[in-house]
Amino acid sequence: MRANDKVGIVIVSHSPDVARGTADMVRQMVGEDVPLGYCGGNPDGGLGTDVAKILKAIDEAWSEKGVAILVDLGGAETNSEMAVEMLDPERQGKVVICNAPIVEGAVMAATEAWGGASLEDVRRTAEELSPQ
Amino acid sequence: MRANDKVGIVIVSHSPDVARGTADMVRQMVGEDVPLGYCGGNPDGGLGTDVAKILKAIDEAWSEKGVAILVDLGGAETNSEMAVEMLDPERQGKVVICNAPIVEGAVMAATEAWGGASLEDVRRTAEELSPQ
Amino acid sequence: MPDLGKMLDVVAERLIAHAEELTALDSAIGDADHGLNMKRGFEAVLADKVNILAKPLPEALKAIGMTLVMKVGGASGPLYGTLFMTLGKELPAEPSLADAARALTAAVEAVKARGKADFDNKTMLDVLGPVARHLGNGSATFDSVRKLAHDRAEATVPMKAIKGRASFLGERSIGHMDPGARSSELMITAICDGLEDKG
Amino acid sequence: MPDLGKMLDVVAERLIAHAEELTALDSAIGDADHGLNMKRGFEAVLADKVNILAKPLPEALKAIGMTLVMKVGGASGPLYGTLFMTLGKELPAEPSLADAARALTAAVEAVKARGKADFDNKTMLDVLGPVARHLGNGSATFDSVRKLAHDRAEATVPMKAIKGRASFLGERSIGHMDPGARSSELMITAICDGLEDKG
Ligand SMILES: Nc1ncnc2c1ncn2[C@@H]1O[C@H](COP(=O)(O)OP(=O)(O)O)[C@@H](O)[C@H]1O
Ligand SMILES: Nc1ncnc2c1ncn2[C@@H]1O[C@H](COP(=O)(O)OP(=O)(O)O)[C@@H](O)[C@H]1O
Ligand SMILES: [Mg+2]
Ligand SMILES: [Mg+2]
Ligand SMILES: [Mg+2]
Ligand SMILES: [Mg+2]
Repeated sequence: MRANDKVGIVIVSHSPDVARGTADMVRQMVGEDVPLGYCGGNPDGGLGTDVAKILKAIDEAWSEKGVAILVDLGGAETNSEMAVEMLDPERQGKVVICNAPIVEGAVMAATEAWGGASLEDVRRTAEELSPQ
Repeated sequence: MRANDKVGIVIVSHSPDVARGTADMVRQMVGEDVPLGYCGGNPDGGLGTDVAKILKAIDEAWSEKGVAILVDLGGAETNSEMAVEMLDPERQGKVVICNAPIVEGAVMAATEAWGGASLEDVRRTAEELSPQ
Repeated sequence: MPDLGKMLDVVAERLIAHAEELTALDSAIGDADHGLNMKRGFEAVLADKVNILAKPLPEALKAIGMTLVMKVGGASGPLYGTLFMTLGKELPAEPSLADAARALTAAVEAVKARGKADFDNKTMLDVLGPVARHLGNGSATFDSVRKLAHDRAEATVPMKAIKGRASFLGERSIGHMDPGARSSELMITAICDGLEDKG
Repeated sequence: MPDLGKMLDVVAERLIAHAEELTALDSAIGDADHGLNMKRGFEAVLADKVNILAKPLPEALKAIGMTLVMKVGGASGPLYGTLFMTLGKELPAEPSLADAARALTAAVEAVKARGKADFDNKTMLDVLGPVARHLGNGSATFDSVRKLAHDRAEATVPMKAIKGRASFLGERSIGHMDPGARSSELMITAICDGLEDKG
């Protein structure tokens, strides 16, 4: 049940390193309590994104309370939207892509999720983020 | 001279992986034309920042046209400010810390720098960044 | 009916042959991967050709689109993927030219929605949109389509990019051809060449 | 004059002995590294002790501050570093209690500026500031300073964090002691203990 009482966070970067490092920073703030998935790199491993990896990351971070996706640049967003549309219809409504910076947004969103916030609140917190 | 006709970019993350991956994304956009330095991790290599590494990164990215620093969270900013104050006085005035998201800001700032923009314009471009 | 297997070969060959050129265009105003992305995508389509050709045309087009979505790795993946998937949704198994014009128009609208973009944003849409409209007016010839695709790709040179990575360059995106506009031109030209050779 | 070497030992020992507690506090409202950071910083200070003690007090304090700046690795590094460096700048070689009060007040202002923070933001400032003021009023005893430091650290529990990582938690930062307030209390208490033992 643990995985279901907090909103999950997904990190989708063009760079596998950025995705992994951001996940480390998130884990440092919220430990293992928040469901987390991350991915980066195109299907060959170069800079870019990969819909299959995004789907897997969403699965890893799955929570019935919802999943918030953080992306970096355009292609990561478009590929994430594509991935969301490929989910089962009943899952689709529980996934949002945040209009927020990837690193700062992921840390903020995860911190909010850790406190038990709703998907809408997690998203709002990430999106309100003005770089301090 | 190449290193002096474009503003340099420095990336300071809590995570060495985020710093490296962001630098890869910057290099993919602007190649080798923009002076670039990056660092992440505390003096033991864990998540955090290290003033000595920041000073080294500023040195690597040095340009007479100025250097724009992108940071992620609070400690990275405070340690970067500390590093800037340790520079030679005539260098200090040519370094700014951008109030912008680290990954998206670095890519935007570097793209602007690549076009030959001034330090003020590079900073403004990064800071105006509203996640698209 | 045109031979889909041959069309795929011609289009994939063309894009792969021009991969370096596309990457060079993307290097000027983007991240220097558009050729690599298209090559990866269309190599995957070729690798799946037997499977694709076993399907009726609409399903085959959807499979092509899905392969591009899964393999391209850049923004162009979901965009071209959406183009082909929408064509698959809109085309009957044995389409007329009018069917093709209508389906392409719908597919262009789907790409616009997917990319939250509009015409004159300096993207692939600036080739795909005019070609869809031209096919719809009934007087299109292979030559007129090729010429239009070519001209519309050229017409992206003076545009300022509003969408995609090139938009990061602002004014400095002006003076360069959009890589996605060029890959669209290459695809359309390859299809004309393949069909003409056939017919 | 108090023995700086002994003070350093007492402060470093105290912080290192409480590193796990500080990290646990930071785990509740931050990134679970404050104890590790302080330990790293003060181990580096101890490692540099011979060098530090060879200097006059003001220079020694600046060296301590610089070591913290270079070694702590978290936001607390430049903040405590600034505290010690400012003390070094403000204190004469043989300070009186009044000198200490004035210097600490200046150092607290410097930390505020460095962190762009104010009192009641739930930070180390909420211990350091009141202690500086208390030293200035002339009636301070070791016991009153220790008690004040303890009480002000406790007083951060109901505060909502406005600065530092704990501010990410918003309302949920309420109910936890600020780790930096606790490390400030530990330092101040250790100094009182060391001085009292001496005199
Ligand atoms: N939002 C968008 N709408 C329409 N087309 C777009 C959009 N973003 C990018 N493109 C097209 O995609 C091309 C870039 O593709 P590619 O280089 O493969 O992806 P990426 O930009 O992710 O590296 C651009 O030249 C442009 O034609
Ligand atoms: N802007 C600030 N101003 C004053 N004190 C701060 C500020 N940011 C953090 N602190 C103090 O530093 C402490 C955290 O230190 P530490 O955990 O070592 O650094 P980090 O937050 O970078 O991990 C907080 O508990 C708080 O007392
Ligand atoms: Mg590209
Ligand atoms: Mg790309
Ligand atoms: Mg901490
Ligand atoms: Mg930290």
